[in-house]
Amino acid sequence: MREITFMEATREALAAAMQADPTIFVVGEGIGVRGGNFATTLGLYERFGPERLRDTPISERGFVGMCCGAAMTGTRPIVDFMFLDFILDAMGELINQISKIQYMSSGRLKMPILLRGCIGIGHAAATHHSGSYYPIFTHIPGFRVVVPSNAYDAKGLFATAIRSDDPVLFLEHKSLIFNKGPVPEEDYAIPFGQARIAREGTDCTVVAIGSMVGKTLDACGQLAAEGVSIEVIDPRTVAPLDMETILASVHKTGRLLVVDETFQPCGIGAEIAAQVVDRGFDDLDAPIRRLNGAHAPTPYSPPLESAIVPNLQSIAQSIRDLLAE
Amino acid sequence: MREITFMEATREALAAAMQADPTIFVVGEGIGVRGGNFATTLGLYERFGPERLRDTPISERGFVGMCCGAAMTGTRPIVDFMFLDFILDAMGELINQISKIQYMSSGRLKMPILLRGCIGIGHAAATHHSGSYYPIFTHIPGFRVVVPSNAYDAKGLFATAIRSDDPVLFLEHKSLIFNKGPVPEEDYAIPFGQARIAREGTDCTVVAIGSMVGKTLDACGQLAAEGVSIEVIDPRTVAPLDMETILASVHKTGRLLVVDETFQPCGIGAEIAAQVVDRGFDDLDAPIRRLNGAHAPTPYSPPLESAIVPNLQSIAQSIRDLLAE
Amino acid sequence: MADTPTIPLSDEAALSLYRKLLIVRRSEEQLARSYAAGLIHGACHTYVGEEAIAVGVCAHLRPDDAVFSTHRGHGHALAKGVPPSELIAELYGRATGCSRGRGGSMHLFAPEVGMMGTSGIVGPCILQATGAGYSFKLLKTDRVGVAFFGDGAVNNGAFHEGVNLATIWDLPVIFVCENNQYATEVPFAYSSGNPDVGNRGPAYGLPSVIVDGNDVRAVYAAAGEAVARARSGGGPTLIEGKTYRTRAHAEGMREGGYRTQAEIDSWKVRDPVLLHRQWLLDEEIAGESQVIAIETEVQSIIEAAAEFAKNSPWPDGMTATDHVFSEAPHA
Amino acid sequence: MADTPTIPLSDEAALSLYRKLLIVRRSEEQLARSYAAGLIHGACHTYVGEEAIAVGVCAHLRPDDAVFSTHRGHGHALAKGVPPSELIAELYGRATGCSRGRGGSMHLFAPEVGMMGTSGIVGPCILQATGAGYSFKLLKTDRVGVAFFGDGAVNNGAFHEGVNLATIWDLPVIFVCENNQYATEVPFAYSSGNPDVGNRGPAYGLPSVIVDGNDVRAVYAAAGEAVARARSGGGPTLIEGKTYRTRAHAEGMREGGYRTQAEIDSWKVRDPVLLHRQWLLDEEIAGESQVIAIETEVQSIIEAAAEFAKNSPWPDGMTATDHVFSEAPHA
Ligand SMILES: Cc1ncc(C[n+]2csc(CCOP(=O)(O)OP(=O)(O)O)c2C)c(N)n1
Ligand SMILES: Cc1ncc(C[n+]2csc(CCOP(=O)(O)OP(=O)(O)O)c2C)c(N)n1
Ligand SMILES: [Mg+2]
Ligand SMILES: [Mg+2]
Repeated sequence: MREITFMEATREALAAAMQADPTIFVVGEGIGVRGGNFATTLGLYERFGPERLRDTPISERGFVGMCCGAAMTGTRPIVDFMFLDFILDAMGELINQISKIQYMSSGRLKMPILLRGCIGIGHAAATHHSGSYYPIFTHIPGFRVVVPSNAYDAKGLFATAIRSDDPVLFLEHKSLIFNKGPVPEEDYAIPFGQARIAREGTDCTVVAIGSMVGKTLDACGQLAAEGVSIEVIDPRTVAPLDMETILASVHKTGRLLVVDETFQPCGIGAEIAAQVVDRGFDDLDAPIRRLNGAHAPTPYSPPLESAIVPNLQSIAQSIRDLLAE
Repeated sequence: MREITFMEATREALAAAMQADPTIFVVGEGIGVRGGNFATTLGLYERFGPERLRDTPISERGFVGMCCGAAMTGTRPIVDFMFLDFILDAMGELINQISKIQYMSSGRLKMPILLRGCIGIGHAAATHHSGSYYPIFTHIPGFRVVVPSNAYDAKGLFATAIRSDDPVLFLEHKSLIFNKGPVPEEDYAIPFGQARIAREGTDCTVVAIGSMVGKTLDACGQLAAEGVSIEVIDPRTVAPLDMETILASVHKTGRLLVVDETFQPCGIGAEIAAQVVDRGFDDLDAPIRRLNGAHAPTPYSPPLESAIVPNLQSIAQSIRDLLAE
Repeated sequence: MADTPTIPLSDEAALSLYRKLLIVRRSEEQLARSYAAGLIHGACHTYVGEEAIAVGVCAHLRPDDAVFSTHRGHGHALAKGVPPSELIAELYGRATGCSRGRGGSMHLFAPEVGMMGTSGIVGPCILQATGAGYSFKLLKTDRVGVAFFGDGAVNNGAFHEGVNLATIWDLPVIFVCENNQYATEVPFAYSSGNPDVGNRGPAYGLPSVIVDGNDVRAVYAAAGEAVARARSGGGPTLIEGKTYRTRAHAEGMREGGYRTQAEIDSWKVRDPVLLHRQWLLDEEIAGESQVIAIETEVQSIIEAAAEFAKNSPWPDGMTATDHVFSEAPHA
Repeated sequence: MADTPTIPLSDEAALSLYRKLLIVRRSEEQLARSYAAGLIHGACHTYVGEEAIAVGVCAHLRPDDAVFSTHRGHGHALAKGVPPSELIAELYGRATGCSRGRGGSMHLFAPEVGMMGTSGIVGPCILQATGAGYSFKLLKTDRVGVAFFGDGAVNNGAFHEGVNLATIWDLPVIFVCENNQYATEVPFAYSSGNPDVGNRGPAYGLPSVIVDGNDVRAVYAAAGEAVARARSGGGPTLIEGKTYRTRAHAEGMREGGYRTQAEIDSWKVRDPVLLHRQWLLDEEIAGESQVIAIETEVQSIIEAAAEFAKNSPWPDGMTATDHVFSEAPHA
């Protein structure tokens, strides 16, 4: 199969959807002529014109709120934040409006809005261009939250996202978006809430999110040489979260580690751990462990930056420690 | 000891602090002449004047960002949000600026800002006046988060909050603020990160947050008649979280339930459960359970509203269920 | 205040405005009584004194135009076509309310008549109306979006961002500021360095106008121009109606000394319902008996609505978490 | 453009402006070379072409005045007194950088000289400068707060809310908009319905002025008035400097076709450094040799600074989580 990048894969899904549905439009800074800071919309302005690829002023709250109103009145907006960090200025619109409109209108209004942005730590982007924040949107009711780990999933999940009548956050890690992988040319959709077993194993379950999937698989390769068999689960969406697949794996392995770049307190790992110690208590042979990025803003300088993110070594060590329990 | 309300207790602490330190000022809508929607500043305008009790336009982002700049330049701002829901329009200033300034300046700047607001479900306030959102501020590094359950604690924790050089969220549940309790007249401070054991017991540990403490104590009273002995822990601050006290209790009881009004996914209960299944695994005799408000916006009508919040019955039932495990 | 633009107003339309003014006024009075009687569970922000604005603007709107409003939204909902029965039932918390009991005073939804929602948060309606304008333009319709908001919203970033977006993209949106001079108790004269709103057009590049918000014909004329411009692709308009709320910010709230009785009384003299009634009589558009007939009709509608609300069922607690999502996750 | 206010400029001050302009220009050129050489790890937004604004404004500031800036903040930091060595070291990610390596191009902190921070998020500096003004007024000092921001920030709610708050409370704040006509590649003429910023004073009720941002004397004069007004309790001022950045938005970024070479060239002719140099010579404030002496001095400062940065130690990874809080929780 041909190989294309994660970003090319989402762009293919976006172009196909925009071709099929004239009510879809995209707003963001530099997503028109320029084709997006991360090439999210490259070439689409020429095909679909300025009303459907709309460059915006630096008015994040404004255009998010505007897209809320648009989604209530018959169109399907996509907000391209460039860096997801900029979403914070629109939190009121997201949490008090977008997530609540369907509920408050008793289902008489839909909220087909897709919010996308680049997330994650890397490239010395420093603290205002390294945020992820998906645990927050998992906490708040009313959002679908997608964190793909590879190009194939990115295309299929994007296709589902753009057809959803619910608000979706589609989050693209800066260390993944230019990674290539095999991606079919035809259209396909991956449902939300279905985890992928990225590697089968018997000694321990590791749930890894987004950019951590690849690092965890690398660590498992290393550990295989030590005779250790790890099962790696990529939830693909953190809301909804496919707990059935995780619970089934823990039932088999008896051990669980969650690896996530984002902050530990009240994070995705906390939620998974809490559900497993509730519903899978009898399966557990050891404490549940979490490995997260440091609970601190993201520093700029490479030696500081690399000190705060889980890496192959720390993942491997966490697995070894857990197996020793 | 004389009894005063939760709100009177915080007002006493506020007045004393403002008297002692002329760099403290308060901003908010109607906190001047009117004395605050919830009487948070009643009588203080007359004592301290308009520069220190500053009525604001409806510019939440603006005055939060302004207070960030003020805190960097030698004064100690207090933001009175009335309803905490309105904080969402200021999330960018909070998460990208206020929480990060000390870190980014390598400790050369302090951030003595106190953010307070009324939280919680009740009184048919509906979805824009019922939010709590403290799990979000627990997730993000850089905040202290205080959720008092009674008048005595409110005064002592407020005193600590107002002296802190870190950003503090001081959150006051609408069903608690007019409750009376014994409060000493003199000044005292309760340190952050020290839980209170609200009731001693041996069969099960229940951690309850804010407004749930009283309901849980009521449920325990009922269960005592059934011969059940429950230990109830009130963390008082959710960031920092006093895990030592919780772990010690679980060591004794072997069972844990966390009762919290806020959303379950990636919430406070998730964090507590994750830490206990890690650090207290061998102490656990049963699954850890969480009882939360429903994962939905807050409806207005009383039969809908009461259906989404834990109450005496559901708390008692959750405890019974856990004891049956 | 600026010149009143001239838009023809037929006798029939003039009477219809009066009927609508009364519908709003009598509904509000009913709600105030209901609040005092304990039938309303949460807040209740009445629109008494400001009715001419909603009525004058909505007279130009079709059911497929989209209205977005704020915490003081009863009047907008009624003027846009929500039956008084559904409004009152909503504040009573009943399953027959326009929001099925989920909303109360501050969250009124009736998309079937283009009432797209009111918000307990000040500001978002300005942005959402802009978004409706975006949809309507992209879909190549002549529908318009309308935002009603108070003077308090004008100092909020949502105003600045929304007005600018609608202007640069020429969207069919009418921004209607109801300047009742106070945000709860904080005077607009204190909270804004510029005492007017309708003079801010040049700062953004859109037409703006100040009208007497207690004169339904003045509002009707200004809104007529703005709606016509928007429908024909001429872009957004900012309208400021100078007005006053003669009741408390919310029912049950103390006045708190921030405004004088003399000030309140001076505005009561300019009651928009009475002003229009007097004009109808003075201009001999209608006689006393015709006017009384309307009043009687409206009175009975409101009485029936209150009765309906009181006899309506409560929502079922089992439905409390329905409709968070439109789809099951695996769909 | 509006009249240039007349504020006396001594020969000494005129030369000092030139030296400062050069410090900024040569630092930026050094950083651009360093970026190309791979010594800078993240983004690098240079200020080339806009130096007259930072230099003209900061000439009036004392170390205890507070400056807040944005992603394009090198020039503001230097003009406020951050040594070039600490700026360059910061972009190199070294422990000796003004933010100890935590910040890079977009997060410059040097509170010891009143450089209170730059931000990678557009907007907050406007609010924070307002807050500094609040502190300085409450503390009864004559210090001032200054916000530097681009045209891109003007369409943001932070501008609207910050300018209004400073105005209604008469705070000692100078809002300096550097209108270089583009927000990355989006033209201000597209993103705002009003092409000017310095004409918006009346919408808010504060004095505002448009100046030639490439003319350091014009900026100096306007800022001098504004700072004097602020220090003496006269409240805030909004200054728009019309200018242009002649390099890419950030180093390494493609131009992307949003502006023509002819446009860029036309602004290079109005280079603020060369313009001031020529004026010094024309007016015989300095001779060629005096000017060259300054240039040589600055050149050696920057070379030494780059050398210092290159030889500086990296921060220790073990310190990566220090300073999240000022106190241990139990303190
Ligand atoms: C963002 C936000 N902040 C604060 C409030 C609390 N609040 C409710 S109504 C109100 C005053 C609104 O004034 P205005 O916009 O003039 O409308 P009016 O009540 O006068 O009709 C305030 C401050 C709110 N609802 N939303
Ligand atoms: C809130 C926010 N949105 C988007 C960005 C991404 N961004 C960085 S610089 C920039 C353009 C800024 O333009 P302007 O304010 O005119 O400053 P200039 O770069 O022209 O100096 C944008 C959109 C950001 N930093 N912050
Ligand atoms: Mg008002
Ligand atoms: Mg610019």
